[in-house]
Amino acid sequence: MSEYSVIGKRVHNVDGTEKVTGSAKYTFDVVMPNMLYGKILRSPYPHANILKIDTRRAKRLVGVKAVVTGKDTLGRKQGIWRRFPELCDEEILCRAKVRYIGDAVAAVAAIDEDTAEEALDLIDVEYEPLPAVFDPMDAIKEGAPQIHEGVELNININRHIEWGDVDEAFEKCDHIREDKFKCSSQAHVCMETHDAVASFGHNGKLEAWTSSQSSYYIQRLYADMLDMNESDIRVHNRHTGGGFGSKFELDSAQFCAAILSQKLCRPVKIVLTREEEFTATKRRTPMYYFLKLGAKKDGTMLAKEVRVITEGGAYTAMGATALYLTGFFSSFPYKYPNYRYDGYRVYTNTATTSAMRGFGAPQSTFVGESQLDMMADDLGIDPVELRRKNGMTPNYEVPGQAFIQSCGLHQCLDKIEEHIKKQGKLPPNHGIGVSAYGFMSGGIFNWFNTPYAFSAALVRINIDGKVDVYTGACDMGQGSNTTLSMICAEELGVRLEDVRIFSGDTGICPPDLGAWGSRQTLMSGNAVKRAAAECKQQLIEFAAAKMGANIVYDLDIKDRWVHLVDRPERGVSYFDIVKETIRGKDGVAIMGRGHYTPHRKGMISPAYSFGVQAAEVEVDPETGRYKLVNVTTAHESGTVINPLGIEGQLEGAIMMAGGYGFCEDQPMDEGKILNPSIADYKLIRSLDMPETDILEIDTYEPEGPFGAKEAGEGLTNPTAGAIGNAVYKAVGVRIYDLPITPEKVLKALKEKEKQTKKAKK
Amino acid sequence: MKKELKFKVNGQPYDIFVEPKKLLVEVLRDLVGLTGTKRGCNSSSCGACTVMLNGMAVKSCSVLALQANGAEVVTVEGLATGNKLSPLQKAFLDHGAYQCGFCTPGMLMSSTALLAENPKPTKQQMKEGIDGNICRCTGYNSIIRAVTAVVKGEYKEAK
Amino acid sequence: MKMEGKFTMKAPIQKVWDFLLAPGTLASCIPGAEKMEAIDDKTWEGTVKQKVGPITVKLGFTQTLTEVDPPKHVKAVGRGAAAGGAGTFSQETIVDLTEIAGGEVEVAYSSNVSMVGRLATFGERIMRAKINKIGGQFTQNLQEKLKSELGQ
Amino acid sequence: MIKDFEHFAPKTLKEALALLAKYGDDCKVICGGQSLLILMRQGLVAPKYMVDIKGISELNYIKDEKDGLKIGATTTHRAIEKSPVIKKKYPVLVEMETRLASIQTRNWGTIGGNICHGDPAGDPVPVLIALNATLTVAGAKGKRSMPVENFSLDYFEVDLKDGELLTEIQIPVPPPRTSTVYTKFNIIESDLATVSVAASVTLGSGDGVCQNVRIALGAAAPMAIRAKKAEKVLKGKKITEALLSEAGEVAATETEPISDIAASEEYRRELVKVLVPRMTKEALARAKKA
Repeated sequence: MSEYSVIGKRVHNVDGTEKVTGSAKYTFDVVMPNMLYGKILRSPYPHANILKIDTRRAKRLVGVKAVVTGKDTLGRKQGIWRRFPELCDEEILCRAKVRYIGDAVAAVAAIDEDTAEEALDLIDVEYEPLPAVFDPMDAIKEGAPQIHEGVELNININRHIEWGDVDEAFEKCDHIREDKFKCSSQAHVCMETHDAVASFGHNGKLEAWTSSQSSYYIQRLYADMLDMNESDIRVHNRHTGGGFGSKFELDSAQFCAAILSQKLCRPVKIVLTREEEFTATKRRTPMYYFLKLGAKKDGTMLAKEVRVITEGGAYTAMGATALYLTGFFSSFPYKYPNYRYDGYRVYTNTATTSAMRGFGAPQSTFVGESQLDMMADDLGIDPVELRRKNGMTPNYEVPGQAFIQSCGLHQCLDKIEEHIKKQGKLPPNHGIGVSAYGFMSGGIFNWFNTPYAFSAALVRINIDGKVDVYTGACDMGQGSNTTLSMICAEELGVRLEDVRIFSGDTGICPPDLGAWGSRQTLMSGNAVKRAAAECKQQLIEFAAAKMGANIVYDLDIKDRWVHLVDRPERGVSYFDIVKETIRGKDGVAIMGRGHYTPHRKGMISPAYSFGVQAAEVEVDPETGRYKLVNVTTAHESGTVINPLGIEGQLEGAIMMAGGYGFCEDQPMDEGKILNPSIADYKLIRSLDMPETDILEIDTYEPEGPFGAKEAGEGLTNPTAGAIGNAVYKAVGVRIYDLPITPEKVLKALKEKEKQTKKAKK
Repeated sequence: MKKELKFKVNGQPYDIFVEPKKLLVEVLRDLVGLTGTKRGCNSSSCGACTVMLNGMAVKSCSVLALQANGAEVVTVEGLATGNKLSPLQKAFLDHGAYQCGFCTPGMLMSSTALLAENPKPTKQQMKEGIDGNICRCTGYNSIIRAVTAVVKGEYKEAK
Repeated sequence: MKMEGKFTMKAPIQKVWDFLLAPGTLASCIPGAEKMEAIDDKTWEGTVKQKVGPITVKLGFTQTLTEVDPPKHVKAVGRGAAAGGAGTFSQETIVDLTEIAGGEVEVAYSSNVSMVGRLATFGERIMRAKINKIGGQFTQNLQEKLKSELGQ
Repeated sequence: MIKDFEHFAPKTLKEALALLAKYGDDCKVICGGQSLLILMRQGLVAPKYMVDIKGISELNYIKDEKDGLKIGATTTHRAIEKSPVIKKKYPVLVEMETRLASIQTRNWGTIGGNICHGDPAGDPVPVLIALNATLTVAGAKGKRSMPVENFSLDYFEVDLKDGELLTEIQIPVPPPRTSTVYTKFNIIESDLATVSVAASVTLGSGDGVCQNVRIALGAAAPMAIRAKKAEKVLKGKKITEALLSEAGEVAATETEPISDIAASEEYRRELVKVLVPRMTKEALARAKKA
């Protein structure tokens, strides 16, 4: 580690001081001269035709400046799967039909929020309610209401993945298990709700500030929906109050603000209420899982067959990706020689399901790791041992799919085994459950159909030696601005405080696909590293000439010192070299460009990270209530750029993924989410948070910048499975549907008691 | 009908007229112009709007602005002195006790109020102290570590 | 929200039926019903006032008999909106009469109430509890009215 | 969105009562507002007039008197939680308060406001029932008092007539060898109760016989209730495991729980069956030590 002077140091985020002093400005805080406030009217029906919208009364309200409906739009449909026009199915402002409770039908701009809200009550919408369907298992049946015209059986998309000969392999198995599971929904609950300030000038150009994970996507989708040139749209990404997968699609706040602003040539700000955030933004995909797993007596897994039906909600969104990834990650992190996946995403009259941290993998990991423990039980093999026997290893090829270079799964298993042994005999009703996982470092897919490189960066060195990084990457709190600044500083041989970063402003930054799929450390990191390297090369060329060094010597820069690698004492000040290089280049600031697009890395991702988690629970067998006692994670993410950042990602993931296993859910009644507030949507708070321990494993990923890979989403995958397995270890009951509530545990305990009594008789 | 509201924010006296329906958070953000205080929910649940009112942590979205008449309010902007951060602010930085930062002003106000009331809280009391605040990023433990460091006196000279 | 139940009473089926179909019988069983006006022989209009703790809800509503199959089956559909745009609700009540041995009639009812809008979204916990209760009262009223009317 | 209203901030009870008499149904009383403001923000409650009693200092007190504890209605939860005399003599109130919502809410919210909100899942009422507390309300016509268990009438409805205000909570001095305990069951520690149980046990002298017992349940019916039949099972008897378990079973029959997003009706009954014996046993153990 000591070879690095910046990387591997515990540093606070580059924007930390602003955040702890309250001076960080979020879109939520943006106020502009002449600005209006917008509100959105939403459908109270899960499925209905819009017969008539009368906005006259609303327009007459004093203070209302504009009311728009679908008729004021170009009537285009948008979607993030742009390569497939049939999957671009969301109008945002509905013109003829609403498909879920929360679909937008009109928007108002007024002098303040209260007036805008009052105006919503004055818009008369005549609906013709249509039969609706809420469960994908019903929606897929013959005769179910059709949600999108021409989409048979409401099947939005299906995916198939297969390798080996699954049927033949099952015949050779000594033991086969078939199990059914159900994974629930989950809300992102970003602390800053979706919001946007859109400002059209009289020149017809749009400037927008929005809380987003991908300024480039928002810019491009705006261009699609408004029929504009990308370059006439500038999207700013200020501080972003969390994203977790919810903020890289064009949302109703962004779109409605733009439509209103276009009409008025005044800035319009829309901030979604918390209720809208719960009911009218995207959410995690609920899934029905049907698993078949076959093994030899010795624990060798021969075949796995997976069928999944997902609740798609009203539109495609990123749900198609979740469908694909849940299928791929169902094989993780094991070497199944034979594997088959069939997934169906089904439209329903519910809020759209899409990307959320982990992207289908928390679901597949919960069901897969639960079933694996059941298999271990059946075969009488220790669960850790079973995982070890089948776990992925470095340089493993997932047949026809992916190539895994670095992989520290086995070291993680060893560490977790050690951790469990150290706990010794547990008190009664305690149990430790294990769950292994892997995840990608950015996706290779390009369904967005971008002609640009996946990541790009510009680095500029100014006369004083200070460095500016320009990147389209977006920091939503995960700390990418810090990680990228560190990568730049390390590559250039300067200190972190020498680097200033400009990110997510499409007006000045080269396009980058943004912060999703755990892509920024590896992909944006590589782009920044290359851009910095290009700058460094210019400095070194100049320094070599100036120093008159023998041609056999290599030059490098470390901690602002340009020197001979083999004789580090021989060198010159970085600052001096910068000044002279700029003078020597006719006064042009030193600039470097870098980009990254994965090539020849399979179909999924250029790199994967791995880990194993052990969760300890204490169950009250009389009530089913259990307490999360401790969650210990052994994980590897290649070279650690900022240890403080990784700890934060890990502990934060446990809060979110623990919540997915423990308490978070979105129960519905006829398409209506019953808990659209933080009072009713249960989130883990500080008193509920388990103790967390981290066991760091060293690996090096050749594809990553300085050997780094993802450490963001993968950590969300294991916890629900580990909790389920822990509850089983503690009291011997298995819960097949998330979340694992005390009520379900108690019910299962009573059922078990009944069965035991029966067996005794 | 607007009514007079006289109060102090971060030591600065204000004398303004507000509509009775205005919540303290709205007055602080929109009329006083201090946007450090955030709003994250509509149900007094998230704690992002926490400020100190006469030394007590309260959720400023659940207090009528007029109820703060005559009171002293401290917001996150009032924690640092000039460019000198408070011990908790420093500890939050060093322990990575924030990520997206949206809950951070509320977290800081809750922990500041906690330590003002009880300079030596137990771990359980620290957890109780921030239990009214939701953080979706950090998982809370780093916040507890930051508060612990301050309690242990690691930031004493910063005072 | 669905409520179901049945009870039996000793009375000729036609008599039970006639009463059930008498103008306003079903509507007036709604707890808190204040004003009831018959528009025609199948439609009533009225207002309902309900207080749930600090929340006072005033609903204007219309109830229509949509299926009438004498003397066995009747379906009434109600629609309403709360004053102040707080929400709308719809309600569907089905009553089935069956003659059983001994001159008794079994009255089976099911009622489904759904709400949309602000009331439904926000006051979930409060409204749900209350609606359950209103549903219970509705069926109780129906039973009591029938029994008292038919002298039982 | 909150609709605007006229705001009055009376300084005395008398002024407040006069305002209430004047504006009747069109006005609402606000104190800490921790529950009311949520409903107002949601547009469910929109009073024309608001009588803000937060500043009435004559109702803000904790008095330890000969005949018991007196708490003024505008006393904050936090004041109760931090009161040394309550901690010493009525520790169950402190235990209850520390589990009530968050510190921020307790700092501004008041005991009177909580009781008047009439939430069946509220924390104070079951404990006050177990402590045999009395409430006093004042109106234009004078004052009246009632046992706390008679105050709640239905979901979020309490026995306050137009123009009346809750003024005081009185808790009698518990008999010797009495202990009162409280627990609430929920998934998230600081959340509202899925079910809560308060139990108070008074032991007879020396013989270990349960001389008196009061059991109160929260979130198990439209309002906090007393499980009187379950009390009967235990009263005057030497407590055994079998009796405790019977009391739990009986208590479950006294409930009228609903199914909602937090739990089903059946589960709530199961919880009552488990928690009633558990808390009674706990109270018993503490009473023995007292």
